[in-house]
Amino acid sequence: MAEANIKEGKEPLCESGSHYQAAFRYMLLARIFEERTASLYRAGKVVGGVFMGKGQEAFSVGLALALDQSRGDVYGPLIRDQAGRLAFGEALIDAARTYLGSVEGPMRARDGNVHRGDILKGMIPMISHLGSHISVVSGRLIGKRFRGQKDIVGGVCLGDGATSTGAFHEALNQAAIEKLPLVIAVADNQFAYSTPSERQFACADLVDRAIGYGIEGHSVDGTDLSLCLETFAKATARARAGHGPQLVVGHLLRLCGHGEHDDAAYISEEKKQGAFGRDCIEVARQHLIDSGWSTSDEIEQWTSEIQQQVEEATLCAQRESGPDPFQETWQALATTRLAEGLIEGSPGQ
Amino acid sequence: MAEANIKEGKEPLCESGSHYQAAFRYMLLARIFEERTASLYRAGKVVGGVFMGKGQEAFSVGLALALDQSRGDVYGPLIRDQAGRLAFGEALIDAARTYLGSVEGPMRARDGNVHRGDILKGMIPMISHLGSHISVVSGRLIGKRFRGQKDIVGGVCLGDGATSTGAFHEALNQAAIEKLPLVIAVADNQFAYSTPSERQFACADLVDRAIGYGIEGHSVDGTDLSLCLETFAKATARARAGHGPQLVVGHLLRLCGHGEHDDAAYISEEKKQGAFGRDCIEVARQHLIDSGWSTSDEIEQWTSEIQQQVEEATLCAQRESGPDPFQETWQALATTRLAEGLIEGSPGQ
Amino acid sequence: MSITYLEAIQAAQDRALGEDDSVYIYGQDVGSFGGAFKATKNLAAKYPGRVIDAPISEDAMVGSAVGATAEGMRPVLEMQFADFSTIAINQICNQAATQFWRTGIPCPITVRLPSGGTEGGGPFHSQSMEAIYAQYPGLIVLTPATVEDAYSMLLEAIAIDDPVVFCEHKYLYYHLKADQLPDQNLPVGKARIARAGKHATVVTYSAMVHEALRAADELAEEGWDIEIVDLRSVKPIDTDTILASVARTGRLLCVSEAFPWGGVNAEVISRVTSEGFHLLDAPPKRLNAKDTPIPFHPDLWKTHRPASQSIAASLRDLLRY
Amino acid sequence: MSITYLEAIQAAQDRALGEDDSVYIYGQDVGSFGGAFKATKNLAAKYPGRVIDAPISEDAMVGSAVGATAEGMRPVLEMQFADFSTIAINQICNQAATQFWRTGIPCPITVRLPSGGTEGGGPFHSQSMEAIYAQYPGLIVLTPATVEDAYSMLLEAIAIDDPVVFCEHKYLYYHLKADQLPDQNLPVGKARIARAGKHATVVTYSAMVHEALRAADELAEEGWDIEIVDLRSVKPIDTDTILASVARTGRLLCVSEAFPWGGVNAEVISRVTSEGFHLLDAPPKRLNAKDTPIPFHPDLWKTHRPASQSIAASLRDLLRY
Ligand SMILES: Cc1ncc(C[n+]2csc(CCOP(=O)(O)OP(=O)(O)O)c2C)c(N)n1
Ligand SMILES: Cc1ncc(C[n+]2csc(CCOP(=O)(O)OP(=O)(O)O)c2C)c(N)n1
Ligand SMILES: [Mg+2]
Ligand SMILES: [Mg+2]
Repeated sequence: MAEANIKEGKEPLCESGSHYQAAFRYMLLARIFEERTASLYRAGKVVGGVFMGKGQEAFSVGLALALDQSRGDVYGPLIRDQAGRLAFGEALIDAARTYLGSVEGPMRARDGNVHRGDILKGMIPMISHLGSHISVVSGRLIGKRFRGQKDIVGGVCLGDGATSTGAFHEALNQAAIEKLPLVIAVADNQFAYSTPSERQFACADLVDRAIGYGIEGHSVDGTDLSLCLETFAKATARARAGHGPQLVVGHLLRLCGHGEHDDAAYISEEKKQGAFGRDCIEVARQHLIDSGWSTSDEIEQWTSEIQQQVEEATLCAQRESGPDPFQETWQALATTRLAEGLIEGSPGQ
Repeated sequence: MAEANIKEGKEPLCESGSHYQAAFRYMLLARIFEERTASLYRAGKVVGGVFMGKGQEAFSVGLALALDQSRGDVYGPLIRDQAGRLAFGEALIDAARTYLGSVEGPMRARDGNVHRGDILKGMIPMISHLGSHISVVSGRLIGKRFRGQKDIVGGVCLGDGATSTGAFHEALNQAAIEKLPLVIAVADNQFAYSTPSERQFACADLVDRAIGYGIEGHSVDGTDLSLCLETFAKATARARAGHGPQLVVGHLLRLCGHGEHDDAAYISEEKKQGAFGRDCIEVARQHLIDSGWSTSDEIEQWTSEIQQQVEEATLCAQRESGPDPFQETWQALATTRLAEGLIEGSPGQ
Repeated sequence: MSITYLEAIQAAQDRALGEDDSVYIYGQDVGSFGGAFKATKNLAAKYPGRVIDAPISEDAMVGSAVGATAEGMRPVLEMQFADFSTIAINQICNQAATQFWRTGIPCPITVRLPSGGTEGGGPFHSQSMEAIYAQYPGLIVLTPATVEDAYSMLLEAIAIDDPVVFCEHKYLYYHLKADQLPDQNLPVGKARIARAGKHATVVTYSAMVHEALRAADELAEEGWDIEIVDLRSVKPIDTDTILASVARTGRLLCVSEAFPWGGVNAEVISRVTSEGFHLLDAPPKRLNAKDTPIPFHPDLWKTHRPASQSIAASLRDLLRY
Repeated sequence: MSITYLEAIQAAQDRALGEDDSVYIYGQDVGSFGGAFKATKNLAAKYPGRVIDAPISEDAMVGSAVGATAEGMRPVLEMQFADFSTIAINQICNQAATQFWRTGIPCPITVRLPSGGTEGGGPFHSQSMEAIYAQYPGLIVLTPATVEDAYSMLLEAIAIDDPVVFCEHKYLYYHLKADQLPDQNLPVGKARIARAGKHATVVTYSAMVHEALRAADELAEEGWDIEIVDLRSVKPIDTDTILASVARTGRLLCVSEAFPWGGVNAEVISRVTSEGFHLLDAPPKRLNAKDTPIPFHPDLWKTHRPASQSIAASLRDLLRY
C-alpha cells in the first residue's frame, strides 16, 4: 500500500491529490478484499459471518485517515469498517487470518471476523453488543488524560441502528461531561439489518442529537470522499484542540445485505436510486480522473496490484493452520493461580 | 380534598381560580404530609428511607392535574412526586400506610414508600432502577392503542440524573418512533443526589434533547405554578391530539436533602438564592392572594384542615398491623402450579 | 409433512396470534423481514400491525411489554440472540419478574432467546443464559429440546400468566425435524424421559439431550442402558421425575452447555443429593462447557462444549465407579 | 482504635490511591460527597482529580473503565447499590470478563457492589448478586465477611490483573468492627475456618458467616461443635478447604443470603458430592433466602433471609440424620 504522508500535518490537505489517492486506495483494498471474502464465504471457506462495508468505504476511511495511530490515537471500528481499519494501520493479513480461522490471527481464532482488534495498537476489538464499545474508547481517552498524554483523539464508528442503544446514550453523555476528544462517526446507511430508519429514530437527521449532549455535530454526504475527508479532518482537529466530542453523521446506503447471507430484498429501488445510493468508490474514481490526479490506467494498475495483494494474503492465511484445542490454555483469567481447574468442563474433574 | 372540576374540559383553564386553588391544595397536602413523614422518620417510625418533593410540588402537580385517571390516562411518578400522586388520585391513606409499614397498604409491605403504585388505576409502581419506568408507561400506551382506546395520555416523571440512563434514551426514542402520547416531565432540580448538573449533562437545557428524538419540547420555570399548569396543559393537549411525545423540563431546586438522611451541605447558598431556589408553595400562596383567589385566612384554614387530615391518615396507618410472615404466600409466580416448594429457602425442604 | 424446530416456533406464534388478539410480537427485524432466523416469517403480513419491528433497544422492548400487559396484552419478544438480553436483563429480572409479587398483578410476557452455540457463533452469539434467569424469583425458564416441545411449550409460555424466558436452541433450528406438530403434550413443569435405561441417569436439556442420546447409543453397544431425562423446564425443575430416575439407576450425570460454575447442573445435583442421597450408588457427576468465553473457531467450539464423546467418556467413568 | 468494615473499605481505597497512581475511583457521588455510604470519604480532597463523580450511567462507567485499563490504569468502580449493576452487567460480563481470553490483554478493573439486605432495603436495594457474576468466565468474585478481609481483599482485588466483582455487605458496614487493620492476611482464593468444630460443617460467606457463628454458639450449648468455613471468595472457590472440613465432620450445610435456585450453595454441594461423596455421613443441606423478591418490611425481610435461628434449625435437622 502507498502510505502517503497524509498524517504529517495536523490538518491534512484534504484536496491534495496524494491524500485523496491514498484514501481511495484503502477503499479499493477494502472493497476488493471484502469481495474476495464474500466469495470465499459462498464457497464455505469462511468461519462465521461476513459483513461488508460496501458503499461505506469513503466515510469509514475518512475517520481513520484523520487519526494517527503513531501518536496514540485510538480507533473503535465496527462491522463495516474494513476500509477504516486498513487506513488506521491494520495489516491485511490480520483481516485475512481472522476470516479464515488461522490461529496466527490477532484473535487466535478465539474470536472472529469483525471482532478483531489490537488493544496495544489502539484498535478496539469490538464485542457484538452494539454501542458498548463507545465508552471503551472514551475510557482510553480518560486513561491517556491521566497519563498526561495530550493532543490525542479517539474515533469510534457505529451505524444508525446502534444509536438506539442505551450504551450509545450513556457513552455520548459521559464523553460530553468529560469533554473528551472523541469523534463519533455514525454511518446512517438507512437500515439496521432490515429495519428502515423510520422504525429506528424520529428526528430529521441523527446529527440533531448533538445539541442535546452539548457537543458539536457535523452531517455529511457519506458517498463523497472529498466531503468525508474534509469533515473528519475538521471534526478531528476540533476534538484535538479541546472542543470536546464531535458527532459526525454520514448519509449513505448499505450497498449489500446486512451480511452475506442476506439478499436485502427489502431495500427499495427508490432508495438505491436515491441521493445516497451511489457507490462512493465510483464517485471517488471519477473525481480522481476528473481532477487529473489519476488516470483510469493508473487506477486499473492499482486494482490489479491490490487484487494480487489480496490473493496473497488470502492464500497465506488459508495455508496456516487453525487452532489446536489441545494447545489451548482454556483459561479466562490472567491470574493463573486463581484459575480453577474447570478445564474438563466440571470443577476438579 | 376539594376535587374541583378541573378535568372537565380538554384544556383546563389554567388561570382559573378554582383550578389554581385545587393545585395549590394538593401541593400543600403533599408538603405537610411529607413533613410529617420526615418527622416520623427522625423518630424512627418509618420503614425505609424518606425522599421529599420539597420545592417540586408545582411541577409535579402540573403534570398530574393535566392527566385524567378516569378516562384511562396513565401516570408514572418517581421519588419526588407526592404532590402529583395525590393530584392523580392517590388516597392519602395509601401513602401513609406504605411509609408506616401497614400491611393494608397497596404494596402490602412487600415493597415500600415511593415504590407504591396501583397498576389497575394507571399509577405505575416504580422500581428503583432510574429510567426503567418510562418504557413501562409507553407500553401501556401501546396496549391502549391495541385496545382501540383513543385520546389517552401517559405522563412520566423523572429527575435530571435519570436522563443519563440508557433506559431513558431507549424509551424516549421508542416513544418517538411509535409517536406515543407520552408526556415526559423532567424535574431538573440541579442535583442528582450530591452530583451537580455539570457532572450529569453538558447541554444548556435538557429540553435540547427533544430535537434529537424528533419530539416537541417545553422548558418551564418549575417554581411557578401558573407556568407549570399552563405548560403541562399545553403539552398534554398536544400529546392527546396526536403530536407525539412531549418533553417538559422544569427548572427548580431540591429544597431538601436527597433523602432525609442527607443534610445537602453541598448545595451552595448561591443556588439557594438563585433564580430557581424559591419555594413554589410560597410563590403560589402569594399568587393566590395577589390575584384575589384566596385570602391568607382561607389558606390558614386549608392548612389546618390538611394537618388534621394528615394526622388522621398517619394515626390510622400506625394503628394497623404490619405484615405477618406466616400469612405470606412467599410465592413470586401467579401460576401456582409452577411455583416450586422453595419456601424453606431450599428446594423441597 | 416435515417440520423443523424453527418452523414449530413460527407455527406456535402463528397460532397464538390467530387465537388470541391480545398477543403481539415485538423484536428487531421480526416484521416483514420475518426475523433474523425467520421465526416470524409471514406473520407480519398475516397479522397486520401485530408483528412489530423494534429499534435496537432491548431495555425499552421489555419495559414496554411489561406496560402492555397491564392493558391485557400478552407480548412475545424476540431477542435477536440470547446474548443481547443482557441489555434487557434489568427489565426482565427487576421489572417483569418482581411485578406479581410486589403488586398482585400478573405480568404475562414471553421473551424468546435464541440460545446456545453453533459453528462460528463466537463469544457473543452462542450463550446459554437459562441459569442466569433461573436465579431470579418470578420467572419461568423453558428449554425445549424437541420440535414438539418447541411448539407446545411456546404456546403454553404465551398462555402462562407469568414472565417466561423461552430458551430456544439455535443449533436445533434446522437440524431437528418432526413429522407433525403435537395436539397434546406434557405440560410445562414436567420433565420427560427421553430414553429409558437402568444403569445411569443423564439429566440434561435443550441441544444436549441429543448429544446425550448419541452417547447413550454408543454405550448401548457396550452393553449399558442409559436413561435420559430431558428437563424441558429448568425453572421450575421437575425434581420428582429426576429422583425417580435416579432411584432406578443409582447413578447421575448432569449435562449442560452453559458455563461450569453453578447453573442447572449444580442445582440438579444439589436437589438429588439433598433429597435422594441414599439413591446414589456413585458420586454424581456433571459436564458443562469450559470456563472461558465460547470460542469462535469450530475446532475450539467443539471442544469447549460437551458433546456425545465427552458425555460417553463421563458416563464410562461414572459406570466404572 | 476501632475500625468498621466500611472504614476498612475506605482505608483500602485510600492506601491503593496512595501507593499506585494508576488507581482511580469512579462512581456516583463518590467525589466530594464521599459516596452514598461514605466509602470514599475524604478521598477526593486527598487525591485531587482521581476520585470522580459519574453520571447515572452504569454501562458507561464500566465501559470506560475497561478502556482505561488499556492505558495502564486500575479503575475502582462503585455501584451505588449492587442491584444497579444490572445496568452494567453487559459491560462487566461481556466486555471486561472476555477481554483477557479474547486478546491476551488483562483487564484489571474492580467493581464494588454494596450488597445484601438491610432493614427496609426492599427488592432493589438488597440483592446478593455474586452468583450471577460467578457464572461468567473471566471474573473473580469476592465476598468478604470480616473487617480484615474487607481491607486486605479489596487491596488485593485492585492489584489483581483480572476484573474483580467485590461484593461488600451493607449489613456489615457499621455492625462489624475490628481493633486494627491487618498487615497480612490469607490471599484471595483461600477460604478460612471461621470456627473449628467436629460435628458438622457450615460453608457460608459474607454476612451469613456471622449468622452461622451465632447459630453455632446456640448449638454449642446443646453440645454440638460446629465448624464454619468462610469462603471469602466465591469464584474461585477453595474446594480443598471445604473438603478437608467435611472430611472432619461428615456433615454439610451451605448457607447463602442469595435466592435459592442455583448459586453458591448449589455449586459447593455439587463439588463436595462429586469429589467427596464418601466423606458425607448425611445428605448435604442448604439454606437460602426465599424464592421471592426481597421484602421491604423488616418483619418479612427477617423471615425471607436465613438467620441464626433458621441456620440452627437446619443444623439440628442435619445432626439428627
Ligand atoms: C445490543 C444489540 N442488539 C442487537 C444486535 C444484533 N444486530 C447486529 S447488527 C444489527 C443491525 C445494526 O444496524 P446499524 O447499527 O444501523 O449498523 P449497520 O449494520 O447498518 O452498519 C443488529 C440488530 C446487536 N449486535 N447488539
Ligand atoms: C440505575 C440507577 N443507578 C443509581 C441509582 C441510585 N440513585 C437513586 S436516586 C439517585 C439520584 C437521582 O437524581 P435525579 O434523577 O436528578 O432525581 P432527584 O433525586 O434529583 O429527584 C441515584 C443516583 C438508581 N436508583 N438507579
Ligand atoms: Mg445501519
Ligand atoms: Mg435531580
